[in-house]
Amino acid sequence: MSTVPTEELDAFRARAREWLAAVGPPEVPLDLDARFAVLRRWQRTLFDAGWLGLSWSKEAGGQALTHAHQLVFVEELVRARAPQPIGLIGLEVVGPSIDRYGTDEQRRDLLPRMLSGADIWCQGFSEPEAGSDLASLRTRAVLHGDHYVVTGQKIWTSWAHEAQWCALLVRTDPSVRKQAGISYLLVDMSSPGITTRPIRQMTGDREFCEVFLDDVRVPRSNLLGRENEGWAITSHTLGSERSGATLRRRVELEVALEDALGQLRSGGIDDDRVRAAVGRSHIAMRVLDAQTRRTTDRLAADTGPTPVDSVDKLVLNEAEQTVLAEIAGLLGPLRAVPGARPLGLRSDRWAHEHLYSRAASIYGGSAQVQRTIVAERLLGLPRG
Amino acid sequence: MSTVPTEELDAFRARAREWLAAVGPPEVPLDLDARFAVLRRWQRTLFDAGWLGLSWSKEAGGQALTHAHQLVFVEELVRARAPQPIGLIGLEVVGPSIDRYGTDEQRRDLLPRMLSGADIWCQGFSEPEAGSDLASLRTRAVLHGDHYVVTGQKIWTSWAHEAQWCALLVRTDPSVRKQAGISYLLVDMSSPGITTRPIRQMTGDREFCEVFLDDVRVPRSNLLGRENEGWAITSHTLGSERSGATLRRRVELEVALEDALGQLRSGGIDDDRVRAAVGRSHIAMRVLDAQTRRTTDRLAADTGPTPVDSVDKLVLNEAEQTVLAEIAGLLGPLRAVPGARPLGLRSDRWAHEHLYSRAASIYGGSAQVQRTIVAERLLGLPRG
Amino acid sequence: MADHDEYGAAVDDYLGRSYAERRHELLERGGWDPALASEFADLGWYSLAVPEEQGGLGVPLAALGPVFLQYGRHLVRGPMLEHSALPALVPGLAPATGARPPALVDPGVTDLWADDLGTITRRGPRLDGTVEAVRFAAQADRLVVVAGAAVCLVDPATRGVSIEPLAGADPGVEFARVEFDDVEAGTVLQDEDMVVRLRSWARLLLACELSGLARGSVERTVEHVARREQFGRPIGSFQAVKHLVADMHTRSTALENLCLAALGDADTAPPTELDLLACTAKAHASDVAVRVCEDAIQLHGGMGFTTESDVSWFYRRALALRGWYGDPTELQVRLGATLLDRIEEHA
Amino acid sequence: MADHDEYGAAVDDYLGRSYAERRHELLERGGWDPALASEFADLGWYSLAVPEEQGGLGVPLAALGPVFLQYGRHLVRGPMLEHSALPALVPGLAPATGARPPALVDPGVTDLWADDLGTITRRGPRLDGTVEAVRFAAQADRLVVVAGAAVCLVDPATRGVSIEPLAGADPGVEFARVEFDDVEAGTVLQDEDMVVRLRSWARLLLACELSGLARGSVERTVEHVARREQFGRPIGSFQAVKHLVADMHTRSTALENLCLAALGDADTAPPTELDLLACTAKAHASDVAVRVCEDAIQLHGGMGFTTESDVSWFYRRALALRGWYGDPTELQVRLGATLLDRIEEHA
Repeated sequence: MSTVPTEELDAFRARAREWLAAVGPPEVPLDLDARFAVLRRWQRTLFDAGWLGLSWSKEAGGQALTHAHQLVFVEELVRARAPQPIGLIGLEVVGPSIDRYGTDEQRRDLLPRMLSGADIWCQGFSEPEAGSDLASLRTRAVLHGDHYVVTGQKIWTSWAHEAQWCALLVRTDPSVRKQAGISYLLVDMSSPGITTRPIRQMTGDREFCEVFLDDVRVPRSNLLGRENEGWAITSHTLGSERSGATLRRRVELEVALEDALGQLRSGGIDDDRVRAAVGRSHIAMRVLDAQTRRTTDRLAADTGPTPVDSVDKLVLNEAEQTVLAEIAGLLGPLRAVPGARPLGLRSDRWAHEHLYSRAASIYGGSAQVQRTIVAERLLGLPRG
Repeated sequence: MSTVPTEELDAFRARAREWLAAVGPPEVPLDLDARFAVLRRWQRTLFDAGWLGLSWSKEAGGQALTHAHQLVFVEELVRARAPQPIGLIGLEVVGPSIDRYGTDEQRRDLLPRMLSGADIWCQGFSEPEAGSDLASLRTRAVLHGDHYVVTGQKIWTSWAHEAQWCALLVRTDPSVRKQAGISYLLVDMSSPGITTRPIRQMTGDREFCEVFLDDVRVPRSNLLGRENEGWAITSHTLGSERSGATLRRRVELEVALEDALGQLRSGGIDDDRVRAAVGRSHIAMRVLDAQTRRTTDRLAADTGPTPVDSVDKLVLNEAEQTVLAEIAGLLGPLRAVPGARPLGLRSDRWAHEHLYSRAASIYGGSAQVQRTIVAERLLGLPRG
Repeated sequence: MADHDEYGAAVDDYLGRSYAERRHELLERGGWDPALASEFADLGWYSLAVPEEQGGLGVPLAALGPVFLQYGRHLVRGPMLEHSALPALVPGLAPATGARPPALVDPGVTDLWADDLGTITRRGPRLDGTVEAVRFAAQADRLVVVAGAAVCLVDPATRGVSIEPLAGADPGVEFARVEFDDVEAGTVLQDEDMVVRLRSWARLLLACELSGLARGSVERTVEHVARREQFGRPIGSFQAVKHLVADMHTRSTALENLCLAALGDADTAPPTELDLLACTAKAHASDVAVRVCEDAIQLHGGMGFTTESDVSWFYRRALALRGWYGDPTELQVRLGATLLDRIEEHA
Repeated sequence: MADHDEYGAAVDDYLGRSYAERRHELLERGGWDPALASEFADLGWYSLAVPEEQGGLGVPLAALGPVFLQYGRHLVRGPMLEHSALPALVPGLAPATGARPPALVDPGVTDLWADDLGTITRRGPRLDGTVEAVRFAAQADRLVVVAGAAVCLVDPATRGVSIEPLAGADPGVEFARVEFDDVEAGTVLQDEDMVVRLRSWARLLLACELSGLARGSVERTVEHVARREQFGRPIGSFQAVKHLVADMHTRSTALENLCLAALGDADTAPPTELDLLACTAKAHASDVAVRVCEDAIQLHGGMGFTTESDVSWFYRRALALRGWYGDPTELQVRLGATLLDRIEEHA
């Protein structure tokens, strides 16, 4: 990242900011279907203007710039209070793995459509009985001729009910150690035998689904990488997901805190308790900011997944939960009244963001799993 | 306890209060030797006036009253800002076990001298390698004729360097499961082969010692209960220690908080932060008070040790550490200056009490051990 | 309190038998359901603490504590506080004859957010002002209005009263905005102690309800971690999980004991002491319930984050009740102020 | 910062070789030891950030951060802050020629306890007032006095200056009470920015020292739990212990990163930003260091509570430094006030 001259990045940032101001980000509807449609159009708009796949190769439909450009654009998008494109799972999680491990054909056929939003991707990793212990997954794929036949169940699959494609982890060899028998399939969601069921979260959102697979036929050519070697790709995928998500989440939180400060200023409150809450939020943000400078360095150096990622994840959890608990704590009794503006704060927004923050220590590897990784792999404590 | 009429207890309390006011509690010197001497004289004063061994039998030198009387007197002692008698380990920990498990001869020979302070007792339970895992203790006692010969090392033995007697846990049968081979010996501290070394704590206090035992001869008649059955007595001893200590500590904390409030009032501070700290301390005190009402009920019903004791211990830890951290938090930068009176608070006193509170979650079974007991024995979670 | 446990036990028994399976469906529909309110009225739950001369059972208010603990533990929705406590506390307020509850129109729900909540002013028998959030005002057939040191009874149909239902985020409660424009109060009770009693009993019973929410969360979590397997064994056999659950249980138990002790002392306490007891219980209950519920969700993993799990409902209710009649921090400040202003009472 | 790590590494190397075995003995004797101060002076540690024209190395102040991290990590006692930072920050204050440090006489160490700490007033070149606690004033050969927006240099031998040594509870520091009775200041520098810089760099370097205390505690704890056996295995193999240690490491690492990021930004920051950076780092460092040290003692069991363990010393130093130049709560309030008063700078 240090290879990109600062002036170039500054100019790129200025262009992005100017474009975003000119185009005017869309309003995001509450209704789930309407939201999906708006955000898909937004992805197309971004794609057409050349803002997606910034670090991807030209063949993949990208711009052949750097990670640094990508990070700058993410920052500007968030700062402009613009929504993310709908196909984020594809853009940040699955795409980089296909780009790295895919065949030329897979890259050529799948990646440009992923970028443009023509294909929306989802991610079929977790299962009801395989959460923290992902490698114990039980969805089976058996090769019959040139097709895998897949049966099983996935959960926490965002937008599965709207997606065209799914990155699916399956067990192709049940006879070996659990990580060893896993393969990574690219599955057309219109295949017969797939049904989805949205799950409602306590935030009211419903973008997560259960996915049921019943004798689903997947062409052998849709295997990513080699059979039974899907776990390495999974680690790569989860690594991309984590660093990308951490960096984006940092900016989102920074913007959230700015918004909250603006609302509190308009509320005109004069109370040490409010000041202390703002102070604590600011400290938590600066801690996260300092930590993500290290993440950025690692991304630029392309070190790949390391146990240090778990430290990042724990720091992010704590910052996210601190900032949003502090802000939501200022809603007082009017937290229960979404239309209220206690101390100037929008009750509905902060109650929602606060609830959402509780998931931070669960998804993408629970805090418990991260602590074990830090203790054993980073500090060398004996395995229990 | 419900059997003692309230009027009787009230009258007893009035008498105690009157006597304490009349006799005037002694000043406690900082110097350790001087302190020991003063507190031993104080024990004699209390004994002569009939305030010790309130619930013990007449034969043991006691007053044959009830636990309720004992609790009332402990409360009044603390409220009068009077020190505890020096022989507390004997009075609250070892004495009740000798009274319950001892021979007539042991009771008659040892208990009255314990009460009067003629004999000071210490407790040799923990070892350097047997802390939380007390039952792994390795101090060996081998029977030769009518004497046990004891060799080993103990630690955290309060006042060992001043004590006449020690309640010593030893391993008499190394061939069986670890709890099964433990015996409980009553050891004359003047026996050849015993040396002690005081350990300085971070509070500056030095009442804890290491005790080294090198071929120490202990008459067989000094075995408490039966050989290899010392673990049950240990549980009884630790149970008495815990409930007694919890109830006394509650009153001490209540008095400490009153003193802090008095000092803050004299400081005349007008700040919400100080108010909130006082509010949090008050809440913690009320939680502890409510919890110890249950402890008192169990003591009165003489239910014996239960896993619920671990809940009490965790609640006490948290209350103690909360109250003293909140008060000490109000010392600010002047915590480092013992002679200062920040916001009216005595810096030296509260810094000392705060440091001492950190031991609450370590001694008498660490918080980690208590949590495991609660999870496994009370909530029935599977053993790891 | 031991002699009052019978009411809690009876309520627990009924709810276990006939509320558990309807719980989610009812909660999904919001806080108000006339059929459910009638059902509870028929069971006599609302009249427990109502004086005998008004047709109630006349048990002490403290007896409602264990009952509210069960309401929390079973995630009962509806105007339980309004139906059970107001007729017991306000002379002249007859118990409900149908499902509709009285509502408590009180700007004194909070200190820090007082400007956001509104005010009521009284000149003689006339009332003016607004309270931005009142529980169950749109369903109420009587309004109990706190105006300064007076408690006024107002028929919601009186001219000048406007009540506007609001969207709410407490799954067990409906909210409305209440505005008075030169409204004639039916009855005016000048009684500062009654204002303290109203607010204190609201705090005490909400503390019990929060304590029940915490207890329910602990119970679900113990069941979950004993059953749920990862890495080839129940997650409840992992020591870090055990210790978290042990802390949840300890905090929840200590909170229950605090609530029961406060109730035991409350019936006979003078107003200042009653206020201290109630603020203490409510402050601690709010903190503990929210924290315990957060740990419960953490240990339930993704499923705890969905509306299909009870723990998500416990959590949302705890968050909504946390700030009602004092969020923990403002109550801590208030307690500290009271204690520091006191003349030292001990020798 | 990467290019400044060399100084931290050199200091670490020296201390590891020749301070570790003297550490307890030195700490037992208090904060001041002329021989030790001379030793560090001879090593050139005090002159790192002193301008080259005054005989120093002239490296940026930020380079002291990694060095102070090592001072904390190795439990170094003595007037490190005074010796290293004051001559680098105050023009005209020559570096020490012997062991005796300059001292910083500043009533601005705190807001909430301002009344307890005292004040200094200045009329022209004359100073009056008292500061109840000044680090190393009794050992100092020069006093750097903050009086309002001015920084004054005072010879402690000047008529009207009285310095009274005090008992102290920071094992690494000596305190004294300083009183000025119509004292003539030698040099008066009217420079509000310099006052901000003095206090900010004190905060930043104390934050680094606290960060080092936390790091040292983590290191001792990792060693201890890997070695100490209970129930037949190292306690570090118990999951609850592992998770506690993982949190200690995570917090300590995040604090280090915060300190290094703040130092990186500080050299070029204008006064208001510098103040924000410094208050943020100090507030967080105080919180984290105390908490990590408490966990370290907990995991060391009884032995952690004795003066024979390093962790007890880490803890007492962390507690003493916590409130110096702002305890966490007062800094949080101060940060919030600054941020809320700001005009929004982002579009």
